[in-house]
Amino acid sequence: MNLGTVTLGRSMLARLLLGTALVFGIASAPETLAQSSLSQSGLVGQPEGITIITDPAQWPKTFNEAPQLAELVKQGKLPPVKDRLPEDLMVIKPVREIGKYGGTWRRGFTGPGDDENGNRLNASDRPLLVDHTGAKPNPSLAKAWKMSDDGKTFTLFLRKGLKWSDGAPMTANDFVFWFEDIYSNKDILPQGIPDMTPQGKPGRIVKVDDYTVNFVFDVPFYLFEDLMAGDTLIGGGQAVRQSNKRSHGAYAPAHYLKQFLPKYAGGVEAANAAAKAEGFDTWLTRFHAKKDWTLNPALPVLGPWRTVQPINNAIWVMERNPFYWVVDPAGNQLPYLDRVTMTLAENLEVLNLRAMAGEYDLQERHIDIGKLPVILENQTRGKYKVHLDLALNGTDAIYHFNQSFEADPEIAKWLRNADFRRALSLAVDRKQLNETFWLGVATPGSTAPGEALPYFPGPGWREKWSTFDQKKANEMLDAIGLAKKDAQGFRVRTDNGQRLRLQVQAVQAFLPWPKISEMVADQWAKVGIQADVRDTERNLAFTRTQNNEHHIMVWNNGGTELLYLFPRHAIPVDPTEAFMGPEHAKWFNSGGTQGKKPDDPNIMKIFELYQSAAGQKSDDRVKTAQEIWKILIDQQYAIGTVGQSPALMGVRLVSERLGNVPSRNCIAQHCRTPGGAHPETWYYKN
Amino acid sequence: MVEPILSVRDLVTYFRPEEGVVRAVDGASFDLHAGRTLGIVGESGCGKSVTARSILRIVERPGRVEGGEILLRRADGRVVDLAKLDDKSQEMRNIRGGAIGYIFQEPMSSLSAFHTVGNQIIEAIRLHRKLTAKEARERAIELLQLVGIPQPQQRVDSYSFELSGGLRQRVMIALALAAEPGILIADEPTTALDVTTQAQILELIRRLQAERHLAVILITHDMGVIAEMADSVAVMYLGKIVESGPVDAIFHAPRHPYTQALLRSIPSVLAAPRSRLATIAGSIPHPYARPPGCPYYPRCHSFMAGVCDKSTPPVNRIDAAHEVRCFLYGAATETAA
Amino acid sequence: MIAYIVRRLILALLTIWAISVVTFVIIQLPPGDFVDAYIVQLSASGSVVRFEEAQALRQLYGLDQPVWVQYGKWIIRVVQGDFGASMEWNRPVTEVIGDRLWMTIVISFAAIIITWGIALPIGIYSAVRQYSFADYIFTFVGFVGIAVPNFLLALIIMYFGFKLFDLNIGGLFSSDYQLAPWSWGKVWDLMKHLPLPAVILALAGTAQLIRIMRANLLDELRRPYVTTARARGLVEWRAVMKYPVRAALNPFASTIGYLLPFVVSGSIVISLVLSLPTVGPLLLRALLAQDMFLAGTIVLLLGILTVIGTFISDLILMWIDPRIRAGMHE
Amino acid sequence: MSGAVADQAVPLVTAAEEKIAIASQLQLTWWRLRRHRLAVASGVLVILFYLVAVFADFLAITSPHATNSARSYIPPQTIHWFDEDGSFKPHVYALKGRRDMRTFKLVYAPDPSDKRYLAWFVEGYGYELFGLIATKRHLLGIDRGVPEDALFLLGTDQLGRDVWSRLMLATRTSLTIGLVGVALSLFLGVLLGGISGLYGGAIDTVIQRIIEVLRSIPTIPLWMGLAAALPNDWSVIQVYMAITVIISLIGWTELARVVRGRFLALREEDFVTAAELAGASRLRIIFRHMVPSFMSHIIAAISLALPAMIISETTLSFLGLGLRPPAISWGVLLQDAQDIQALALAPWLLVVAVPVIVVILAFNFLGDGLRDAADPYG
Repeated sequence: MNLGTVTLGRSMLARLLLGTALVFGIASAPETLAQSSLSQSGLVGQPEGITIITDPAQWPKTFNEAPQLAELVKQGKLPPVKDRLPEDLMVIKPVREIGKYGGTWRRGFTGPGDDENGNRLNASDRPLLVDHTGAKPNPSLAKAWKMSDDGKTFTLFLRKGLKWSDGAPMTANDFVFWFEDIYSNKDILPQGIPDMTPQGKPGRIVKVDDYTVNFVFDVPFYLFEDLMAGDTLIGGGQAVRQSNKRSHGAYAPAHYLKQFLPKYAGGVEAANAAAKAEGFDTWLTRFHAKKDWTLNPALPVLGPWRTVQPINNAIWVMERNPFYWVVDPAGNQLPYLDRVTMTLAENLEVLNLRAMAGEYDLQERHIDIGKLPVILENQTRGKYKVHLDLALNGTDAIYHFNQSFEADPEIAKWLRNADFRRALSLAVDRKQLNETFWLGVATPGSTAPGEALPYFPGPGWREKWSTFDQKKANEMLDAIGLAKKDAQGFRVRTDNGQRLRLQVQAVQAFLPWPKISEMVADQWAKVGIQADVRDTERNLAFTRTQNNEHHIMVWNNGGTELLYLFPRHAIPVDPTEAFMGPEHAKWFNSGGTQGKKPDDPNIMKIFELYQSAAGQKSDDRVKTAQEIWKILIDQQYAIGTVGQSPALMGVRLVSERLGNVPSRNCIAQHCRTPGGAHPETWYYKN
Repeated sequence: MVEPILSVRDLVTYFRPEEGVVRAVDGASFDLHAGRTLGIVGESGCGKSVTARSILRIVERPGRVEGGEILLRRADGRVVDLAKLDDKSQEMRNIRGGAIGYIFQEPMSSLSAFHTVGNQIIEAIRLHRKLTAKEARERAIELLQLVGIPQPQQRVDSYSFELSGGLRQRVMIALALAAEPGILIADEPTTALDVTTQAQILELIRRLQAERHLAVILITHDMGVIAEMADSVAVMYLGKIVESGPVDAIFHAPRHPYTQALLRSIPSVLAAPRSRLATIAGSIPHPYARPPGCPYYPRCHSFMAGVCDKSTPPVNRIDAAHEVRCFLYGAATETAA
Repeated sequence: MIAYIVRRLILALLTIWAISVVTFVIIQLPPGDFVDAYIVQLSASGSVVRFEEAQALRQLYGLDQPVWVQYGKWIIRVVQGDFGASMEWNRPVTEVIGDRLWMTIVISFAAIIITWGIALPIGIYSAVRQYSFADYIFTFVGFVGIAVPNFLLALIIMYFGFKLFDLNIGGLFSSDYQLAPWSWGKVWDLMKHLPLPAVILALAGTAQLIRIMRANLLDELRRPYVTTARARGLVEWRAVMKYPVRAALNPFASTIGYLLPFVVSGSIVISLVLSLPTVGPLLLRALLAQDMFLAGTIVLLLGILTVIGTFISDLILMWIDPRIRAGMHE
Repeated sequence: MSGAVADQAVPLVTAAEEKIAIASQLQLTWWRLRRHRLAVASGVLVILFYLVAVFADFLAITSPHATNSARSYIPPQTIHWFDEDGSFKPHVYALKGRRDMRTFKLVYAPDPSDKRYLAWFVEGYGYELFGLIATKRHLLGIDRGVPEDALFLLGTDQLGRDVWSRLMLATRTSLTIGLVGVALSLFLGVLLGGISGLYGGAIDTVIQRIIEVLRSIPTIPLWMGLAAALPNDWSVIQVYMAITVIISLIGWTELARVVRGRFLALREEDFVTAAELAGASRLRIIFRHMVPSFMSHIIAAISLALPAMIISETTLSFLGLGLRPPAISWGVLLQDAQDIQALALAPWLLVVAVPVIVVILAFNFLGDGLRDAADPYG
């Protein structure tokens, strides 16, 4: 199992070193803008990560624990540390040195919807977890794994002696419980997930012995390795996949959750009655609350920290998991940090300001790249150091053209016209966007993932149709029959001679997309295309895209760097988020029963390739992915602008007191920033 | 002849709003003697009330006392010129209510609707007399008794709007007398009342005057009231006193055409039945539009062209007590001067 | 008198009911429902909700039923004192609102008190000294209050408070009291944090009241009873304070009721900017997340507060205005 | 002596007399208003602001939508009035900008060797004056090159758009949004308040209830609900209109209460009874007979309602519910000044607050003066 061996760091730095200082005269043309050099800033670190010691010979023989746990052991409230740890140890060598116990990690969060803020800290509660490059999976809950040659059986080898946070053993039974009593329960999950149903053929989870689990499929499903290693419904782990009403994640604490299921609680009536008694409407609402680690302190978990004050309070408090199964080479049970407290900030300005005031010890989430100058200004005062971590995805502002739009035939005609899309892409001056909104630290280009990644379609594809060329754009637009312009120089519709007006639906979310779109609209105006930016509230925008009402929708394509694991922002496969064509997504998702079949052969080709990939071995899969990217970019269904930036979770404020924090984080959905960097190894130097 | 308790000399009170000047009181002079009643009479808008308020120095902005003297003899014999006093001074305040009581014409709006009548009377008492709240309350009840209000114990706690017009006016009087002043100014005390109540109120005032040897200034437009109450009379027209004298003289030998006109306008029992009641020709001019010369000439039946409209007539003394401001009397040489 | 109160009570109940309907309609107005919002919120954090799960959730929350059914169910529960559970917070609405409601009331009343504290004296002064220099100055200052959008003020003050005076950012409690249970220390801590938001909040209303007070008093100052008071030798300021001011204050009683929603609306924005634990941000979030029961309950509660406010202010009016009292007896 | 006084008194006085004699309610109001000098000054100011609204494009220097990253966050420029030779030649220096990669701030240095002289009535971006006359003329520009590149009186925003020009167009939007809204709430207020006051009884109670309900609902959720319900495909203009309607939906209640009060008083007056006897319709009575009788009060009410509208608009936009970019309004501009980086790096964006404050003050003083003046007592 291998997602490509090129290490991400080297090529990144190579690119960065090319930069030179940026100097421009006001009157001079924007062309003179040079890509500014990030290396000058000294804010971009070397990629570095923890090492997992797999050779039992090097494992520590004696173990230490946090003082307060030792106290509990003394009182007999807790078994000795040795018995709490599994025989199959997980030994992690921190990035720099052995740490010290103690301290609280203060962070900011934005409310009950921000559960990911904490889920990510417990990223190690999944079978496999990628390393700091995001390219190679490491063991986590599972000490090892294997995909059969026919690609029909995937085996997880669990750690012997692994325990839940309440001390109960964690075994294959917990996987079987999830599969039989949660996944297969139609009340909880009305329909199977693609991760478990290759080519529509449902797979099974089979217990081999207490510490061996098989995932069995009827057809070859080599992709399952990637799925298990990615932040997917199947591989995502308990913290994220079973919080906030989700019910995935491949395993669950059977010994605790059974009592809340009708099957074990004497039928639906009994279960409902019990739920009512506790103030829940139905047994299901109760179950959703009980299996949610952010809400239910009693829930057994496997991550380094467990909730003690639930997320739906002004402060969300987590404390160390006394049965956490990871130690450092010196035999200290991790985590070093006693506690994590997240304070509610009603708005992001306040959150950012608090970060600058040094009220947080490590915060990368919700930090606004636009504030970077101010953040740097307050570095010494807030006693933090700033790191810029560059993301792997192609673009932070992607303009999806709705291919299934119907309301206005004329508009639909142009949205479906490849040259129209290409022309608009050429008309975008990405350097301008980069300077204005990414402070010049990002990389202009198409939607394609970074050069470092295996799925990168090849040289030239980040530039294809994605370099600024107004003249060519104009020629192309003239050529496709939009030569006629009105008094103000805007191109007119071919049906009624009125001005052709495109709507760009932009949401004020991770990036100031409405503002970005204003600039893009201004650049499009220069080639005679009128685009009306619609600054729309998030829910509204999504509802409207689901109703197929949008012309163009702006979002980011984070996650698409691992095309198969998170395809929705590259390919319209899930109706809940298919900006590129909601009706096509419905069609694809329903196996042709609902929605609208694409008449564009290229889209059909993409669907085919995507489906075939699941059964392909790694190398073919990579080729297929590159194939898909090439079509996507050549067709410009979505225009890429600027990406591979620190805009999302990439501006990191780290307290000077905090040790073992890598100088570079992997920014990608499956890296679980910052959890992928194993926060349990971080500690306070003083 | 005894010294007057209050004598006003050439009182001048002007209002100066943006649009011009209103000579509300323009050189009025008169004397007031203890135990006597001076009636100031004239049509509404001729400056009667302003004269009265000038004495208490409570003329509202933009009005101001701009000249003349208001000589008040205090109980200790001192004579103070109110015109010279600072209207905010302690002494002026002592005089208000303390030395001079004032009865206003609309008892309804002149009493606060948010405070019991007792409250207001007690306040008036304690402003000028060192009394405890309790004593003051007793005093207030006595006063209400004195002005002839039934069940004063209850009334003292009632609000003005709960009382009849007559009772209200009695309360006003009680209020005015609260601090036992030597002078009582009654500004149209009966205008708002029906005839029978009028009579009662006037009777009350007369009684009180007798009992307490009050000097009363009675302001009214009603010659009938004057005839009934006043010892001496001052007839005002447009801020000037056009004729003044003992009540008999004014009534039986009126000199000024205006006085004569006023008298003709009272219904008289002697008048022939169903004979039309005389009215004064024309109407009182707009305050801004005060005519030059004798202000009355546009309405005067004995108007002398070239005289009356040229300069203001001088004061002519008919006898010791009787004065008139008209060219018809005394040497015409005045005009030459 | 009793009859009057009863009549007012019945009307109040009617109003509250009307409010509940309007509330529900408002919340239903935007397209989409909580599940849509939930999906968006999840996809924002990179995880996926599948189409079918979404449908299942809709059933779970009964969002698949027609609006009027949903309203019916809701209002019936409300009548029984059960406001339902917040979908987003996974807690009973009453718990979620909890302290926040009291915080809102505290802040609002602090604001109202400050408003009056500033507005009345200035109003009186500029009426008594109409067109005087100070009249202009005071009114000017007062008006700057409404003129400056208070959210702007809030942010500026917060930023420079942080930049120059190292104030802790937003919130009503300093971090050590955040978790602590209620204690005198916590109350004092609250007292220390209260003035800033309260003043910002007050500014808007102040100028309004200054104008009302000034106008009212100008009318009253011309009434004869003031002259009467002077005529009995009262000191000028006393003559003004005891009589016309008393009369001019009367109409204020009736404004108490309407001041509340005004202040609360204002507090939503302020609380958002200053991140105060009031119902404001909660309401905003609930509306955006289409968390019906939460949003509905908050708006309803505020509405009820107002109605009660108006009711009380009527009673106060009845109590302080002898004329109305007299009217009652007849 | 006194005769002399009288003599000169004559003309003045009689003139005044005539004035008084023929003075209508409105004239009286106007006289009293003159006394309130601040109100008059404010009135003039308001008129000036509306002139700006009318000539916004003409006063703008560059297209308010012209973006350029090379101009992002330029601070306001200093204008040099005189040349070296001392001759009066207003000019600005061209700017050289670079991003400091240590602080990530944009640094702009004026280049004294490269002067750009200000010029009047220059050609600029095209627009339609009064929406009719197509022209390219603008009040201010520079002698050579395009002003986009050199002239930034009030600096630029993040996208490098000229703040001055945006301010001009924002003024237009915000001032007119107020007008439309007020007109609407005025109509509703007078009509419903009038009916309420005129009929009394059941109708009165109903309308009073409605008002109470409307006012009992915190306005912001009301706005949010309504604003979010606006269809996606509406043009900026439609949204803009909708917002004003929404705002005035709440705005009318206050006015209605005032009007009702006045009507209750006026109801008894003879001329109304007369009109009724004459069989005039209710509406006619309200708008033909009664409204004129307290015109001045309505004027005052309007001038006080307008600022409320403007504030509402800014607040709505701030919450992201009102006007959105690319529409330009005071609220939208204020939104740009609403984040920490703006406060720290581009405080000049706050300049928008100035006109907001000034105009609202002006309206309030005007209204205050009008109300004092309209007061029955002189």
